[in-house]
Order: sequence, then structure tokens, then C-alpha cells
Amino acid sequence: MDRNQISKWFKNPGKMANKYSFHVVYFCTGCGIIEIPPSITTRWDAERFGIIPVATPRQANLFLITGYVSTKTLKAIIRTYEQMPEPKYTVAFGSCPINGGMYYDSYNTITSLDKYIPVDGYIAGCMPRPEAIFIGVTHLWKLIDMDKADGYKRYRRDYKFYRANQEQLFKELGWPPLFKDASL
Amino acid sequence: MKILSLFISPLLALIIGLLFLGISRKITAKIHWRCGPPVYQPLIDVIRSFSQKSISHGAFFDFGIILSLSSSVVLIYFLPVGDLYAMTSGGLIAFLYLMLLGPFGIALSSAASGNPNSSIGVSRKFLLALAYEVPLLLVLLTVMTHYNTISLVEIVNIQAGTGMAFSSWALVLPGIAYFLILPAVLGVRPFEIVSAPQEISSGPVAEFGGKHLAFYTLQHALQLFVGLALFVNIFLGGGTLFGLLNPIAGTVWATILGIIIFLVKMFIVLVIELFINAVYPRFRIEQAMRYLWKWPTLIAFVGLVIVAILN
Amino acid sequence: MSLELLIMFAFGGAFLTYLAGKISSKLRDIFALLCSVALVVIVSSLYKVETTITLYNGFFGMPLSMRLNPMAWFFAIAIVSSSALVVLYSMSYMKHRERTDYYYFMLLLINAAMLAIVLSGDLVSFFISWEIMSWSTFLLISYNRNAALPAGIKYIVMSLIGSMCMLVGIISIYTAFDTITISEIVQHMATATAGYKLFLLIIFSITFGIKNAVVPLHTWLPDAYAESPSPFSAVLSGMLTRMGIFGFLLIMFVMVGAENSLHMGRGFFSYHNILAWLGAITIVIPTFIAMLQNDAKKLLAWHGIGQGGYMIVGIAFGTSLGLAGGIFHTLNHAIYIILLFLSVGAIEYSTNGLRDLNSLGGLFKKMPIAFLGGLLGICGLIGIPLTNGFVSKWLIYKTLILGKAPFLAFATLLGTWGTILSVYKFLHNLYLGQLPQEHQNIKKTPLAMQIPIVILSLTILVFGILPGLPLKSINAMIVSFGFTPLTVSIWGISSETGTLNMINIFSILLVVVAIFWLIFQAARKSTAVDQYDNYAAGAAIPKDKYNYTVEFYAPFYRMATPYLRDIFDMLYQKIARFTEFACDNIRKIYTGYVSDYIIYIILFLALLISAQLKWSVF
Amino acid sequence: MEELKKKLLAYFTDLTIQIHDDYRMCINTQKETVVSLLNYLKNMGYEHFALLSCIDWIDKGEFELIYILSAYMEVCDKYQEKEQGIIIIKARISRDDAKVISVINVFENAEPYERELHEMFGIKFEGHPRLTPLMLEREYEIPPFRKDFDTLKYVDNTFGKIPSIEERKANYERT
Amino acid sequence: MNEMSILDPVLLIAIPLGLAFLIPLLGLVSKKIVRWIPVVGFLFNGIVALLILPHVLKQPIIVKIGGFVPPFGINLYAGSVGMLLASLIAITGFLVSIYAVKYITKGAEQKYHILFLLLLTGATGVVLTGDIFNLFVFFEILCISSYALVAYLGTRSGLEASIKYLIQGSIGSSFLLIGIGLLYGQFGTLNMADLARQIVDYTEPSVFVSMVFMITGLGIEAAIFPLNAWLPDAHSSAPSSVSAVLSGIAIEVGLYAVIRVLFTIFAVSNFFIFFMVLGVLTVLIGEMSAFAQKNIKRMLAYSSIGQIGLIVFAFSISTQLGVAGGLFQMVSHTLGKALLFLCAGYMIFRTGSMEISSLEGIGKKMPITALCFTIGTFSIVGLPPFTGFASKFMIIRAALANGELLLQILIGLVLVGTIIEGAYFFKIIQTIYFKGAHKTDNREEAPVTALIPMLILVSFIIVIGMFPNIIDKVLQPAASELLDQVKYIGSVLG
Repeated sequence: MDRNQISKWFKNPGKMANKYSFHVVYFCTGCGIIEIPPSITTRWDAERFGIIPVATPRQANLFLITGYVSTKTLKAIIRTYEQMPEPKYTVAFGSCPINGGMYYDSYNTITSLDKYIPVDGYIAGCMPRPEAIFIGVTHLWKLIDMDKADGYKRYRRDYKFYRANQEQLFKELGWPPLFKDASL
Repeated sequence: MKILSLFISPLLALIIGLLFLGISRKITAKIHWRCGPPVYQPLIDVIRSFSQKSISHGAFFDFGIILSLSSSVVLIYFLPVGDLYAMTSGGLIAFLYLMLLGPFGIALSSAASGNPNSSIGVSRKFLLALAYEVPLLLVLLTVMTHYNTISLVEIVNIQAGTGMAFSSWALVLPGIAYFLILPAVLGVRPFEIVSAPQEISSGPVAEFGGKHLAFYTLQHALQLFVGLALFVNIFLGGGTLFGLLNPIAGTVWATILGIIIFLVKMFIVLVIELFINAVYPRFRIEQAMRYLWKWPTLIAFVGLVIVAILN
Repeated sequence: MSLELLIMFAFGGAFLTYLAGKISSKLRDIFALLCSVALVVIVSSLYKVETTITLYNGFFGMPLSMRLNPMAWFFAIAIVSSSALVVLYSMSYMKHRERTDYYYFMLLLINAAMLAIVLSGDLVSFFISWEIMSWSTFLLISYNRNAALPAGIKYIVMSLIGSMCMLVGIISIYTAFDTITISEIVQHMATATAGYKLFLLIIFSITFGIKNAVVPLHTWLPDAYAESPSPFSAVLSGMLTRMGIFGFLLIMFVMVGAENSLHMGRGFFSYHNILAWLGAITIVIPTFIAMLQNDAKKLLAWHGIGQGGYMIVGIAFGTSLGLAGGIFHTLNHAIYIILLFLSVGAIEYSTNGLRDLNSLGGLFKKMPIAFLGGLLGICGLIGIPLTNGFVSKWLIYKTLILGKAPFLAFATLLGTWGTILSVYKFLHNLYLGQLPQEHQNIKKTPLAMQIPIVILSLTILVFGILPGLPLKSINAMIVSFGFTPLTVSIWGISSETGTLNMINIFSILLVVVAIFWLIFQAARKSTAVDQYDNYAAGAAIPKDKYNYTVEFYAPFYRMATPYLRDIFDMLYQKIARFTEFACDNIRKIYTGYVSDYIIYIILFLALLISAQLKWSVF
Repeated sequence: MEELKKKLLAYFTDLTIQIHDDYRMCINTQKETVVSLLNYLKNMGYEHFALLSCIDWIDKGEFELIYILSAYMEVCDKYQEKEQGIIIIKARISRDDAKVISVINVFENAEPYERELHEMFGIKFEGHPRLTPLMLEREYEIPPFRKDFDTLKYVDNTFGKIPSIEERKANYERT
Repeated sequence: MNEMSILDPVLLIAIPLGLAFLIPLLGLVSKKIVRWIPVVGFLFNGIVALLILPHVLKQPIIVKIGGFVPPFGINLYAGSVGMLLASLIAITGFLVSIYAVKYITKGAEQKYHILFLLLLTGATGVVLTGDIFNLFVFFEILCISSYALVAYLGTRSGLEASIKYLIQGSIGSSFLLIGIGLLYGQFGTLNMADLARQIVDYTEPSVFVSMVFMITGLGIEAAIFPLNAWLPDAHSSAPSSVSAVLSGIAIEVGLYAVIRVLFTIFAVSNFFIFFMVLGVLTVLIGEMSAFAQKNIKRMLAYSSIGQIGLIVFAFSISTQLGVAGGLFQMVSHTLGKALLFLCAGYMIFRTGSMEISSLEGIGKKMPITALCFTIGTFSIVGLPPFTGFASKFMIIRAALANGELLLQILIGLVLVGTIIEGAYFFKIIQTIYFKGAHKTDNREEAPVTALIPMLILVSFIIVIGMFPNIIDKVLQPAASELLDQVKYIGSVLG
């Protein structure tokens, strides 16, 4: 936690501020949401890392997807992700977003979240305990330092690929494409 | 002196305001038995918001938030900090009107965004403003009629002589009334209806992204500073402590000491406030209006009657 | 330019416009505009002139005269300029409506009558032009056919009551001093007893109270404003209702004289104190009722009443500062209420007749000029610093606070907060928020409508930042009433108990806004987004159902509606129902049977005889 | 339960009723008599429509609809039924054109159950006000709960092959 | 007295009477001329009256019929009051007869014109006579011709109204005759001046009986409150030109007779408080019942009652100003009410029914008539630039002059009456202009012969309204003549 090293602040304030003030938007899909309240209250205080839950995606920069993603919630996840301002990171809990987990053969659970929105990190555990969440987040700090957590850049670069997958899954999406040049 | 204060007081207010926000989060955390964020966390939030790429719903969406922040800064000029003050034109009435410009600016921009959550938030903000304005007006009128002047600087000078304002018994009741409505003026926990994250997804600021959110946080910090400074100026005698500073009046040290005393008083009032609002759940808007129109208004009214009879 | 020419020009202009209308509508529009502009030029050329000329004494030998003094000039310039703007506005507003030359004739006739009122040197010509004004207003209010008819009747009955009171007052003055020219009355008034002066004050304040809509007598105003055509309701609210204020000034300060009208009665029950308290109530109650209105023009109408209360409080409080505040507020109110009605008219014109607050929204994208007018009008109405409303309200507050009347000051400040809430609802529901589908491509406001809106918005700012301009002529008026003039500088008022300097407030606010605007631009550039890209908990935005305008202050609705009904309106409705019931029954005396009639005759005979036998009447 | 069984047998023809030990009565009937049977039982005090579900006998080519009714405690005393039991009604309909009369006008709260069965099994309920999709986001040719619906094949062609680790690394590094 | 020159008041009665009997002869020659005879007659009458008027202002003309010296022979007393009313009757008669030329086409035209002439001669006679029996005779001519004219249309309502009018009228005339008989029995003379002289020093209280009978008799025709039950039916079911004359002239003449009896013959003093209360009562009842009307002619009839009440109130103030105000109100009421009835006539003719609701949108169909109607209403209600305002101004001034509390309360009630009157008249204006669908403006304007009298009346109203001094020169001498009983006796008995 290099929060109080002033030199780093002057070198790159934007990245440091992003690291140490995560405004989190939870998407209460799946079973992981039950882990979030304990992580932000007294015993495992998330606020000491500067992590505050926030109501609207407009103010957020970290997007936690807690658990399996069904087709119905995927629509909302895409919409929320697109409404978040630019330096935004997504972290998914458990194995269901990776390969469908135990719902691998379910007719309405998607098998890999990465095809629809870029995911920066996965936290293992069905569902990860608060300590695991904090380890995940601190790992995300490292990724940000190494500029590896560039999900939003990939989304902007390959928007055509993501948009195609989305439209293939849903007949009509109800909102225009986010980036103008990407419309098919 | 005046030109100097033109630059210093807004910066001072910003820093102190952010510091107070950080302290309030820290103390609330400590009350909740958790260690809470560092005291300079609001500063980090502001830098992060500035680094984010925000969306804009049109010219008025931006102009509103700029107007509200600038009006809060102009408000600072009216407030004497210690004996550091920049503007006296118009006195307390102009101050009251400028206090309204802040919420009006935010209301303009959040309505321009077209989000129903923010419209509900704005309507609640105005209702809350109407609710706490009734006792506030009574309190300010009592003070003005008591000191028979409408300029804040004069009030502070008169108090400088007699130390604490409570020395003159007439102002005890308005002081209590003002203290009761202070959380509503600052927009803190029991009266946090306006930007309630759970109910109306943080009300007026639902659509505020990067730099808009930063401007809003700065405006919120300034409003916190103004609310406390007004209370201290009117009732706790501004930058003086029972006339201790009289011997070394007029020197540079006196102003610095005056400012420090002023800040210490503000800190004490803030801490007392924090103890109240850390434990209280949020009022519904009807409950808030009924509460604000019942006890504080009654006390303020009785105070005004007493002062009116006195002179 | 003498006064007769002015009056001749005003009335003649009205008739000639009607005739011109018969020839061609284009000619009529130009002619009407020319007339009003010419009037503006004539009146402004009479700036420092003080003359009195007798027109003719054909009326029972009484000399009907015209008089010009600072007060008359102040109101005259306001009337004439507002009528010029409204005529320009209605050139395009009334373009494809029927009976437009009747409308122009009435509009110009009303302006001429108002001019005659203001310039009248004696009470009879004052009364004649007052009556002409009220019956022509009646004819114009009921112009919009169906819903406007009851409003017209309500208006004309109340103004008839008012003018009957005034007639009795004037004739009692004529019999007491057997002169009707105001200058002579002022001398004779010294000899009158206090009781007679109180009687005069009460009679005249009933008339002017009705016209200026002081609370118990205000019920005609909301319907009249809402139902009359927008340009006319602008004139109606801006200048016509303020004839009441002119009347109050005339009776309280000119005729009865300042010193004894302000010392009538003792302590709380003195005349000016009760009037001030009536004014205070007029500020508070209508402003809170305005919050519950769903029709834009009704909301503005209730504000018309509320702001009238400020003027009454300013005038009734009797210090030179208060008087200056009251009169200045009359001018300011005229400016921004006309501006607001014109912008609502522009919306009505584009959405052809729709002005319901719940179904409009987001119009500022489509109608920027109307929005600009609306916004500045609202800032003026609230009295935000840098607008003219702030200066006059500041004057009124200062007099009340320093004049040891904290409760009155509390009522006025509370009124301001009520204005803020209801006026924000007006701005939010009409202009901001989501633009509904069917208003995507509405008509653009034509140029003739935009010019008056822009001019009025500029005057709000100019008078706000440089209040010295109008305050000079108000000062002259105050001196004519015998008060000590204010020390007025071009940009504010410097008096011993707290100065008001608009320039440094303006400059500081401007500088700070500029700084923050630069910081705002310096930060990362924000991407523009249309109204459908909004946070809706992840769902796509439903096209037309996604805004919150119905019952904008819902919690306050539930708390306040039982108390904020218009009690006086219900009272007057009951009285009206009772008179109708009484009329029907009285008509039943004429039963239609001859036998009853003959019994009546014989009874009459018997009555006469018994009267003679008992009291020997003959 | 016994008297109820006797009454039912007397009143209705071709019913086969068994009573299991823990007060469960199981009635097999034709799909035509289901509505009148439910009406009768409702009047007898079994007013709580607990569940409507369906079993797919793919080999017999039939769907078996199961209606479960139960009674609120105090109602039973009124009819001197000492013990409070549940009644299970089973009816068989053919699998290919599965059509049955909806029971909405007897029990309103059957509406979501019938919609779900329509969506998941493709059973048409005549007389149902709105048979719109209840939970599923997309259209399916074969309703998913049918036995002949091959989930794995469906998952592959809608959500695509699950990318292997190498593919993910390649996708990640693509500049 | 001057010789048989053109300026002889007797001509005012003789000419129309002669023409009335000439009509049947001329009728044989051709139908067309008959229509124009009343027009010519009243034109002549008007010119003569207007010529005589200036002479009479200072010194009244006494005409002895048949050369008998006044106390014995019948004499005409053409004072300023008499001549004012006579010229008013002549002008209104002239205008209404022009209107009637095109309006009365169906039915027995000849009889209409004869009765019309007789009615107005009766009226002129009542106004000019100086002898009470002569007054009775002319009064009878007036009433009988008006009974007949009311039933002219031959409709069921017309007949019923005229019968009612006949019954009440005849009762009234018989009371009048009883009164005159009593007076003649006691004083042996029929001449007003002689009677007045004898009554002044007559202490016996029984003289009031004859007065009571005379007042009731004349009061019925003058439509004072309890006695005016016949007026609404008579005026609404008569043809408009007749009702214009009836409410314009007949009521005023009746009222003149009552005033003449009260002021000159009996010279009463404290009777007036009773009379004043009666006047205010008539105003209130007239206005309130007019408020509840749906039929336009009945509404105008009731408003005439209201106006008459106002005139009674004005006269009962019995000061110089009050009587002048009353006379001025008579003039403005005649002009205004005649104008309203004439306009209403053609409006009903065009829309076919008398209901106010049927008048919707008539402002577009008949713009000039509607405009005249509006100006008439404004004048009757008393709004500034028109005569109604000037006369009301004078009456209120008279009432407030002597500052009695009772008078102030009564004038308040009268103003309440005017407010109610304003309310229902403005409702009609709204129905005319602002109700009804936007009909295509197929202008069916009233014929020219109807428009001319209307426009002349409107011009009279506006001119007198703007410059009331013109008529004020006539009113002051008339008022002083009515009040000054001794001067009357002196001028008649020489």
C-alpha cells in the first residue's frame, strides 16, 4: 500500500487516485452479494482502502460481478458497464463468469462473461470471503500499476467484437452502440 | 488586507472543508468500530473524479454545477473568518440569497440531465430547504433585530467586545434553535434525504460523472464550512475568546490566532454534530418537515418574540 | 409634445387600428406597432416636464384636466413601453387567430385608458378612464370563449363593486370640498376631520385592493390571468393590476398626505399597519397556493398576487426606503411577469395551446430563447442577486428589519422561499427534464416573439446590476411625496446602516464563475450524451414515461393541501349562489295570476292609508 | 378423508382415488373433469391452490399435469374434517398438441403457474388471458424443460464454445 | 298670449290626433302612405316642440282652450318640464315609427298606426295639461291604446298580457276618477293651480284620501313596486316597437303624473321617506327578478322596473339636484331602453326565439345591431362615456349632498342593484359575442329603416353622455319649476 508515498502522487496522481479511491458498483447477480455487506461493515472495513459502495454507475470506477450471470441480468450488466466513466475496472467472483461453472449446461446462464464485457480480474472461490475480495482488490492495484487492468481500452478497441456477441445473443438491445464507428 | 483575503479565504475554506469531510468520515467510522479511511480521503476522491472522463447532458448540465460552486465561493467572501473578511455589501440578506444560489445551481444541472431520480432528489432538496429555512429565517431575524444591523461584520465586531454571544441572554434560544437545524443546513445524516444513495440513487447527483462529481464534492465541502462558520460567527463570537486577544489586537499574530480559534470552535461544533448524525437513521421527508417546523421553529419564534419585546 | 396630443394619439390610435384592420391585417399590425412606438417616443420626451392642462369642462361644468409629475411619468413610461413590447409580440402570436382587429382595438384602448388614468389631473376623469379600462378588460378577458366567460363575469362584478365604492368616494369628496382637481383637494384635505380621512382611505383602498388583488379581494385574478390570451395576460399582470398601486400612492401620499395617512389610528390598529399585514398575508398564502397549481399561467397568476403583497408592504411601511422598495418592485415585477407570460405564450404558440405543467418538459433544447426568457424571469421573480428583483426586495427587507418589524420581515422572507419552490417547479416541468416524443419537432418561436423576450431579459439584468437608473426617477417621485430622498449611486444604494453595492457582487461572481469555467474546460473533456442515455438501474429508458413532473412536491402536497384551499373564493361562490337563489325566489312575487296583482294594489292602498292614520305621513 | 372419498366416488364417475398414510389423497382423472372436480373441492373447503406442475413421460408421449390443493385449518373444522390433508389431482394429456382448459376462473392464482408451463413445456391453456413469456429472455424452438431438449448442444450454439486458456491468452495479448 | 303662430303647444296634441283620424280615409287611397303618416306627424311634433323649448325655459306658456279664464276653462301648462317630456316623446315616437315602417307588416297595419298615434297624443296631453280631469282623459287615451297595442300580435301570450293589463289599468283609472271626484266635490274646481291654492290653507285631514287614490291610480301606470305586476307580461309579449314606446314613454309619463300630483297639487313634504324606500325596493326587486330571467324581452322589462325605481328614488330626494337627476335619468332611460328594445326586436326576428341562449354568436351575424345593443347596455348600467353614467352621477351627488345616514344606506342599496344589473347585462354581452360556434359570417343585418333610428339613438346617448351640459340647461329650470308650487299657481292664475 504505497498510498502515503508523496513522490508517486506527484508522478502520476490520476493512477494513484484511481487505485486508492474505488467507488464500487455491485451487481447483485448470483450468490456472491451476500459477501459484500460484511466486507464493508465493521469487521472487514473496506473503507480503509478507500472503497465506498455507490448507487449509480456514473460515479463508479470498479464493477463487481458477484456470481453466475443469466441472460436477463447480462443485459443490465452491459448497460451499467457502458454507463460507467472511462477508467473502469471489472472484477468477477467465482468460476461461473469464467466458464459457466456448475451451470455450464444451463439454458439461460452464459458460459463466459468475457465475450460480452471485458473483465479485468476474477476472484476464485464459490463465493470468495471478504479477505479474498480484499486480496483481489489489492492485486488489482498491482495490475493498475503495471497498466495491465486495461479492460476499458480493450472494450473501446474491439467494440465491434463485443457488440457483435451482444447482438447475437439479444435480438434488440434497446440502446444505440456506445462508440459511433462500431455500428455493424 | 482585503485583496489578500480575496485569495486566501476560498483556499482556506476548501482545505478546511475537505479536511472536515475526511474527519467526519473518520469519526463516523471510529464510532462504527471500524478504522475508516485516512483523513485526506476526500482529496483522493476529488483527484480521482477529476481524472475520470464524465458525460454531459448539454450546456445547462455543466453551467448549473459551475454556478453552484462559484456561488459557494462567493459566499465564503461574505463570511468573516476570525477578522479576515472580504465583502460587506448587502449584509446578511445578500448572504441569505447567495446561500440559495448553490442549491439552485445544482437543481438546474440535475434537472437538465432529465433523470427522474435526480428530479425527485431536487424536489426533496427544495422541500428540505423550505423546512429548515423557516426556523433559520427566524433565528437570523432575531440576531439582526437584536444587534439592529444587517451586516455580519458589525455583528462580529460587537461580539468581539463581549466574548461569547451567549453572554447576552437574548440569543440563547435562537442559538439552540440554530443548533437543532444545523444537520439539516449541512445536509448530514439524519437529514441526508436529498442524496440518499439507497432510495433515489444519490438524488441530484445521479448523473454526475467525473469532473461534475468533483465540483459537487467541493461544493458540499464549502457548504459544510459555510454552515459551521455562520453558526460560529453569529453565536460563538467569531475569532475571539473572552477578549483574550485584545492586548495584541491589530498585529499579524492576532489575525492568525483569531483564525485558529475560529477553526477550533468550528471543529468542536462539527464533532458534536458528528456524534448525533453517526447514530441516527435517515428521516423521511415528511418526518423531517414536521420535526423542523415543530420544535426549532417554536424555540426560534419564542426567541424572536423576546427580542422584539426587549427593544 | 403636449398632453392632449398624447391622449388624442393614444385613443385615436386604437380606433384607427380597428379601421385599418378592416382594410388589411398587415396594415393594422404595422399601424398598431407604429402607434405604440410613437407613444414611447412622446412619453420619453416628456421626462422632466411638470405641466397641468384642463381638457374641457363639458361635464356638469367640472374641469377635467391632465397632469404630469414624476409619479405620472414613471408609470406612464412603464405602461407605454410594456404595451409596445406586447403589441410587437402579439403580431405573430395572433397571426392566424380570428377576430384579431377586435383584439388589437381592445389592447390599444386599454393601454390608452391606463395612460389616461395615470395622467388624469382630477378624480372624475380618473374614474372615467378607470371604468373604460375595466369594461374593455372584461371584453378582452372573455376573448378565449368557453372557459374565459365565468372568469370575465367574476372579474367585471368585482371591479364594478370596486368602481361603485370609488364613485361614492369621489362624489363625497366633491360634495365636501366641491372641487375635483387633485391639487385643490390636497389643500382642502388639511381641513377635513380624521374620521372623514379614514372613511376616504378605506373606501379607496377597497377599490385599489380589488384591482391590486390584496388577499381577501384577490379571487378574480387567477382565472382572469389564466383564461385571457397570453399577450394580454402579460399586460394585465404587468401594468393593469399595478394601477391599484398607483391608486394607493395617489390616495395615501398625494391626496390624504403622507403624514396623516401614516398616523391614522393607534399602534397595531393603525391603517398603514393593517395594510402592511394584509400585504404580508398576500405574500405568503398565494405563493404557497401557487406551488400546488398544475397550469403554468395559473401558477404565474398566483405569483402575481404574491408579488403584489411586496409592493403593498413596501408602500404601507412608510419610510422613504420602503416606499422606494415598493415602487421599484412594481416596475421590476412588471418587467419579469410580462417576460414570464410572454415565454409561456411562446410555448403555447409552439405546442398550440398546451400549457399543462405535467405533460411538457425538456423544451429548452427546442426553444432556447423562450427558455432564456423563462430563466431570467424566474431569477427576477425570486430576486437572485444581479437581477432587479433582488434590489427592490433587499430595500423592502432592510426597511422591515431596521424598522423594528421582524415578523413582517419573516413573512416576506418566507414568501420568497415559497416563490423559489413553486417557480422552480415551473422551470423544471416546462423546460428541463425529458422532452416527450410528440414535441420533438415543434414550431420555432418566430422573430417577432423573440425580440420582446430578449429585450426584457436584458432590462432585468441591466436594472439588476445598475439599479441607479430607475432609482433616480423613483427618488424624484419620493421627494414629490415629501420624503427624504435616498443616496443613490449608479450601481447601488449607500446608506449608513449597510450599503448595497451591486457592482462588486457582480464582478466577484463573474470572476469566480470564469475561473471555475476555465478549470472545468481544462479537466478531461466530457462526451455529450442524449436524453435517452440515462441511469435507469440497467434497463433501457422507456420512451415517454421516464420523467417526474406530476405533483412535483408530493410530500408537501399531502401535508398542505387541506390548509391551502382558497377560502375566500369558496366564500364568494357561496354568496353568488345565495344571490341567484334569492333572485329566483323574488321573481316568484310576479305569480302570473291577475287576482294576486289586484290584491297587491289594494294592499298598497291600505298601506298608504294606515301610514297616514298612524304617523300622519302627509 | 374417508367420507370425502365416498362423496367423490358417488359424485364423479371414472375416478381412481388412493389415500396415503399421511392424509394425502391422490386422484387420477381425465383432463375434461379437472375443472369440475376443482370446483367441487373448492366448495368442500379446499380453497388453497398450492401448485400446478407437469411431468414429461417422453416414452408414453404424454404430459401428466399435477394439481395440488390444501385447506386452511379453520375451514376444516367447519366441515368436521378432523385432520387437515392435501389433495393431488393428476391428469394425462397427449404430448404433441398439448392443449388443456385453464383453471383461472376457479383459482386466479393459477395464472403464473400456467404461464410457466406454457413457456417451459409449450402447453397451451385455452381461456388464459395472457400467455406471454414469464422468465425467459429468448425464444426457443423446443421448450427447454421438455426431455427432448438437448441442453449441451443448445449451450454450444448460443453461448459458443468455452474458450480454452490459450484462446483467452491470445485474446488478452491482441494488441 | 301670442297669436296662433306655429309655436303653439296645442298643435302638439291636435296634429297627431287629427292625423290619427285621417289614416282610415288615406287607407282607402293606398296602403303605402298609411305607414308613413306617423313618421310625418311626429317629425312635425318634434320640430315644434324643439322650437318651443327655448322660449319656455324662463316663462311657461299657458294656453286657454276655448278662451275660458283658467279656473273655469281647461288650460294647457307648457312649462319647461312639460316641453322637455313632450319633445322627448316626439323624438322617440318619430324614431320608433320609422322603425315600425318595416317592422309592422303583418296584421291590421292601419289599426296599429292609429293606436300608435293615439297613444303618443295621450302621452303628450298628460304632459302638457294643467287640469286634472283633462289629465284623466288623456291618461285614459294612453292606457286604452296601449292595451290594444299590447294584444296587437294576436298571440296567446299577447292576449293574456293585454287582458291582465286591461284589468289592472281600469282599476287604476277608476281609483284616479274617485280621487278626482273627491277633490272636485270638496273644492269645486278641476284646475291644478286653483286646487293647489285651496289645499295649501285647507287644514282638514281628509284631503289625503283623494291623494292616496290618485297616487295609486297613477302609480299603476308608473310601475311602482307593488303595482307593476302587469309590466313584465305586457312589455314582453307586445311587438318590440310597441314595447319600446311603452317602456320608453308610457311609464315615464305615468311617473310624471304622480310627481306633478305630489309636488304641485298636494305639495307634500315628509311623504317622501316612504316614497324613497318604495323606490329603492322597486330597484332591488326589478334588478333581482331581471337577473333570474332567460327571456330577453322579459329581462329588459324587469330592468325598466329597476330604472323606474331609481327615478322614483331620485325624485323623492326632493332637492333641486335630486329632481334634476331624476329627470335626467328619465331621459337616459327612455333613450337607452328604446334602443335596447329596438335592437332586441330585430335580434329576435332573425333568431326566431326570445331565449337568450338562442342569441349566441349574433355578434357575428348582426354586427351593427349587436354594437348598438352593447352601447345601450353600457348606458343603462351607467358606464362612463354614456348618458347613464352622467345621470347616475347626478343622482348619487344629490343623495350624498345632505349627508343623511338613511340616504347613504339607500344609495348603497341602489348601487348594489346596479351591480346586479351589470352582472346580467354583461352575461348577455358575453352570449352575444363570445358564445356559439364560429358561424360563417353570413351577415343578415337588420334593414336600413331599423338601423337609422338605432344609430341616431346611439349618437344621442354618446353626445349627451360626453357633454351633459347641453341637457343640464333644460333640467335646472324644469326642476325649479316642479319644486316651486307658488310660482306655478302665480303663473297660471295670473
